[in-house]
Amino acid sequence: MTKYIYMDNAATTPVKKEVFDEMLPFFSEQYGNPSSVYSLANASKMAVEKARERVAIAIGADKKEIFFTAGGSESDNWAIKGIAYSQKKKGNHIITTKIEHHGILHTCQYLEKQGFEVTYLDVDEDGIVDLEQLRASIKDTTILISIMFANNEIGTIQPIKEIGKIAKENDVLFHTDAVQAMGHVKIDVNDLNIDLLSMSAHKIYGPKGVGALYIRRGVKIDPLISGGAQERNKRAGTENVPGIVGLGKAVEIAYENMEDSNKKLINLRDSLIKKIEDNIDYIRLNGHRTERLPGNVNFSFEFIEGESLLLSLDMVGIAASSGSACTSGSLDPSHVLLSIGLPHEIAHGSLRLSLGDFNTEDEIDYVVDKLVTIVDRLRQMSPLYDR
Amino acid sequence: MTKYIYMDNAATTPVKKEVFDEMLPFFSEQYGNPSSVYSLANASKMAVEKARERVAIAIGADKKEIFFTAGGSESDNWAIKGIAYSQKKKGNHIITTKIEHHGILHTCQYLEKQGFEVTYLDVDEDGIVDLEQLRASIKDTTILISIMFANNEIGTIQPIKEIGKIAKENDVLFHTDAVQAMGHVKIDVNDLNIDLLSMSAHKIYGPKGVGALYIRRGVKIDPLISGGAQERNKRAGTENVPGIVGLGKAVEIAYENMEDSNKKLINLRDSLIKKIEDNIDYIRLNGHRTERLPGNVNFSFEFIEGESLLLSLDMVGIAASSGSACTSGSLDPSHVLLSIGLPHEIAHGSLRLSLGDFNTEDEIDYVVDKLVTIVDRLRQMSPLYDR
Amino acid sequence: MMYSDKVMDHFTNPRNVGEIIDADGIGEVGNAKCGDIMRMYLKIEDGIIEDVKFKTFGCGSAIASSSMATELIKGKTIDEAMRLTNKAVADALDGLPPVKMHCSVLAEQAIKSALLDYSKKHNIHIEGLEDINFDDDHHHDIEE
Amino acid sequence: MMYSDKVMDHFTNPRNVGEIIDADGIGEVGNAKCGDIMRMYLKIEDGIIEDVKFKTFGCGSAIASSSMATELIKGKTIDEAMRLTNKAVADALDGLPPVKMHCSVLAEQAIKSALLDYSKKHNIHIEGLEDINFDDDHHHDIEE
Ligand SMILES: Cc1ncc(COP(=O)(O)O)c(C=O)c1O
Ligand SMILES: Cc1ncc(COP(=O)(O)O)c(C=O)c1O
Ligand code: FES
Ligand code: FES
Repeated sequence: MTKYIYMDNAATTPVKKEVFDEMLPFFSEQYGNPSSVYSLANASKMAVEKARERVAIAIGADKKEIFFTAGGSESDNWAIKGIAYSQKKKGNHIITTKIEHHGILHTCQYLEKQGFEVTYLDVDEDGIVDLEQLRASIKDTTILISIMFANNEIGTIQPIKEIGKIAKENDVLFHTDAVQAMGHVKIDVNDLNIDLLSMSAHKIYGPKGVGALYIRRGVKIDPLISGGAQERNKRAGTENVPGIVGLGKAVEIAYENMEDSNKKLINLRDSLIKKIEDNIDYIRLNGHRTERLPGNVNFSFEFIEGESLLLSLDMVGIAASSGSACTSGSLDPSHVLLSIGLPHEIAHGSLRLSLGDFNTEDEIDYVVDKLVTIVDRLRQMSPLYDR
Repeated sequence: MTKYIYMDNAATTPVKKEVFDEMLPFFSEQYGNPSSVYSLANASKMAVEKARERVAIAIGADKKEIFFTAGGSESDNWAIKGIAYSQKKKGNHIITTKIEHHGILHTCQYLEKQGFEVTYLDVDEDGIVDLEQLRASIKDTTILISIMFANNEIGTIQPIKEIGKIAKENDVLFHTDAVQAMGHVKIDVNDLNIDLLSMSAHKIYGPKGVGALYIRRGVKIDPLISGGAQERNKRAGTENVPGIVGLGKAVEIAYENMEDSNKKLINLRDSLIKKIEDNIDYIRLNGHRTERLPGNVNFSFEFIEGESLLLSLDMVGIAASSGSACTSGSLDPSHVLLSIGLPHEIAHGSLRLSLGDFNTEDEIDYVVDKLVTIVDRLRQMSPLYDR
Repeated sequence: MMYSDKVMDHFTNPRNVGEIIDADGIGEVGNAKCGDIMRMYLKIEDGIIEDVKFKTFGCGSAIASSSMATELIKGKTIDEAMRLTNKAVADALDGLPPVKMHCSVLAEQAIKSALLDYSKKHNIHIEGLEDINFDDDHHHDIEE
Repeated sequence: MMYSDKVMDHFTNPRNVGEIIDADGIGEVGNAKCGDIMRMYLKIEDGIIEDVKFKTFGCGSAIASSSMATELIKGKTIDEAMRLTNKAVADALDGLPPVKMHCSVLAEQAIKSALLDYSKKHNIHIEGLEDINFDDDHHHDIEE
């Protein structure tokens, strides 16, 4: 095996050279603590503020509305718990969906144990949330609606503008987990009526362990991490300066290149979908065919199980995923695939190929070629195939 | 000004070359998500586990007891809130001290608003906690004692072994914020009866934005960040692989070099203290003279104010701090200095010079020389000096 | 998940995949809902397992465990096959990750299930089969 | 905290530091507990501020504000000095960080306090001094 084909860009991405180059000075040279008063600290402070501005510009926010965190999961936890605890006098009801990332789902389940009430909205067979059910679920005690912008497993993009409108009409705060959408979808938090938005650097060619939460000015939120006065007193901890710089640069690149990158990714994606559909039977494309992230391909292959598919692909130099990377330690079938109505045994045989800026059409052909052989081999071994 | 003298190592430190070299491959080459099954992810996974082992060895823990976080503040918040919420059926009382880092203090104050009861122990004029008061404060509802290992402002090291003993005798969990002690004090969590311990990489020549919490096996704790199954289901979020690798290496180096490094630092420290005491009057050394971090020097200079001292030092190329770097945004006098009994106006005139592995005796001389001039100049300007 | 070379070898080149048309005993355990089904075919002559084949729907370690288990009982007596534990299967594979131990349990159970089928069809009593409970709801998430 | 070059200049080379032994008016504001005390000495002749000196215990921006304020009123009439606002001091320094605006307030107040002293000692009425409240408990943490 000579080449290695990485098709798991929704799990994480390499740090792009331009991003790393901007981070580099802040490890060992410009290492000042941004909270300090001396001149060594100015470079760090200015770098953090520049990153804040880049992130703000990308989503149409003000830089004072951007708060840096340690990643998507912290942003999600902060948004949900922070709003829940700060608004609990107003009400204890939160609305979310059945297909959220675990960063949201497990946090909501945790809050249920603390006395909060959570409604988990259904989605249709394409993964689109039911807007009527959303409207019907809102009550006097509803303090927050949290609906992800785009799903990490099946790539479905939600009708965020309509959701924002519903939230606004009902005077309920609206949080969206945009970890997967960032860099692929135009986002204007004002136009879309978004009050809080989570993002993570490592999904868009930035470093792992850094993210941000957009919090609309005026929204009251409890801190998740209290302590020092960093981040306008809302998120304590010495700033991860190189990480924050990396996030800022990654966001800037992603939004500058978005149109070109999306066009390329959509071409690759649709070609990969077509070639798989043309060459393998007993399969099902998961997620919406058009309201879909440019890089997401997700298929179920009947009669076989995901992990053995992944291992086989890995042996021919292809990195892919079966559902969310975060859940591959567990063996339960993906809650997302079950929510769009897949039977358990079919959910078990799902494969996500997520494309990124470094993939090529040649790689698509190689992957399809290998996939045909592997799927056939595993099916030959399967007691379900001959039934 | 040709050289720049960095004497704020308690605020943050540069990433050492050996540390950075180990981190480097994990940004853009070995970028796999440790949760993934394919071979690209193995390097990340193994690197994370190696770091976990290094950290565990340094404090006499098992690697399954080490959980990576985004830094000291997250570790502190997690320890306090996580124990509080998970043990709240057992009791609602927490004991800590008046001189903790804000990561602990503000978290305790937050919990007070949520119905928890907190006792803030006094310290004596050297900053040592009152063990009798500790004993007397423990009651049936006490679920946690959190006392910092060594203070970030005045360097005082607490009698942790006795505290651990008291906690154990009374069957109360014991957390210590060891962010400043790591790498300077021998720590064996079993010998010292420590149940939870916070650390942060950037204080010991590792990267900013990564830390760890030691949690003794069997201790029940709620997650602060829930979501994916990372960190044995206790702390969600795609692992900050380069950061974690950096923490592991930094801890390893710190413990390998501890004796030599401490010896050198203590020499420098005591020389700096002596030279300041010999050359400037109306001063006071803050913190315990011997039970003190090897790199910490903290003086109050009467009649002058800290920030103008810092600015003046910065102009001659010396980086220092007035109290905690995290609080320099605020202008209240340091809660630590007030707790050891300094009057407000004297607390305002305090200076922390924290030494690190890169400081030299020449620098000490330069600093003392400049300090003499600056203190005199500011005193000449001060309406308090002539009274 | 990090598999040993042995596991990867048996996953990549599984021994004894297939069916035996005129099998003397067929056993199937697992549950498609859980993502794993293992089916074992035995050819038995004079109390000796002359041939064995398997078909498995499952993860890499399930496939490797099936393969290893068939190797371990081929040519052995029924008694010896009865004494094959999941631990022996896992050990022969140079170990399995903790979350994957249950896959080896499936392999042990598939053999016993096939032997039970054989004992019923041929009306032969096999010591130790009485009190076996083929647990479909094996837990996937026990770690240690 | 990032100070303008002007602030740093006035901090490093403060103008008019010192005392005036036979001052016509002396004003002191601030509070050592808060870490800031500003004392202003005025020499006034024919309603003109002929000389002004200050002594300040405080942060860099307090020292710079004192220095700038003395420059702004030196040679001016009492009326002009009375019209000096903290904003004018801050603007003359090319701005102050939000947390540091109150240092310029101290400078404004120190001048008014010295003028009050002058007006009392010399029994002269100065328009606008009646209702000034020298607030010791200025807040350090108002950000915007
Ligand atoms: C004693 C102590 N605890 C906690 C912290 C917080 O650590 P971090 O800045 O990594 O969040 C610090 C440093 O700022 C500290 O000195
Ligand atoms: C939709 C979504 N939300 C949240 C996260 C969590 O982000 P992180 O791994 O940076 O904590 C991820 C990725 O893992 C994601 O895909
Ligand atoms: S068959 Fe269930 S995980 Fe291996
Ligand atoms: S004098 Fe109070 S901060 Fe400037």
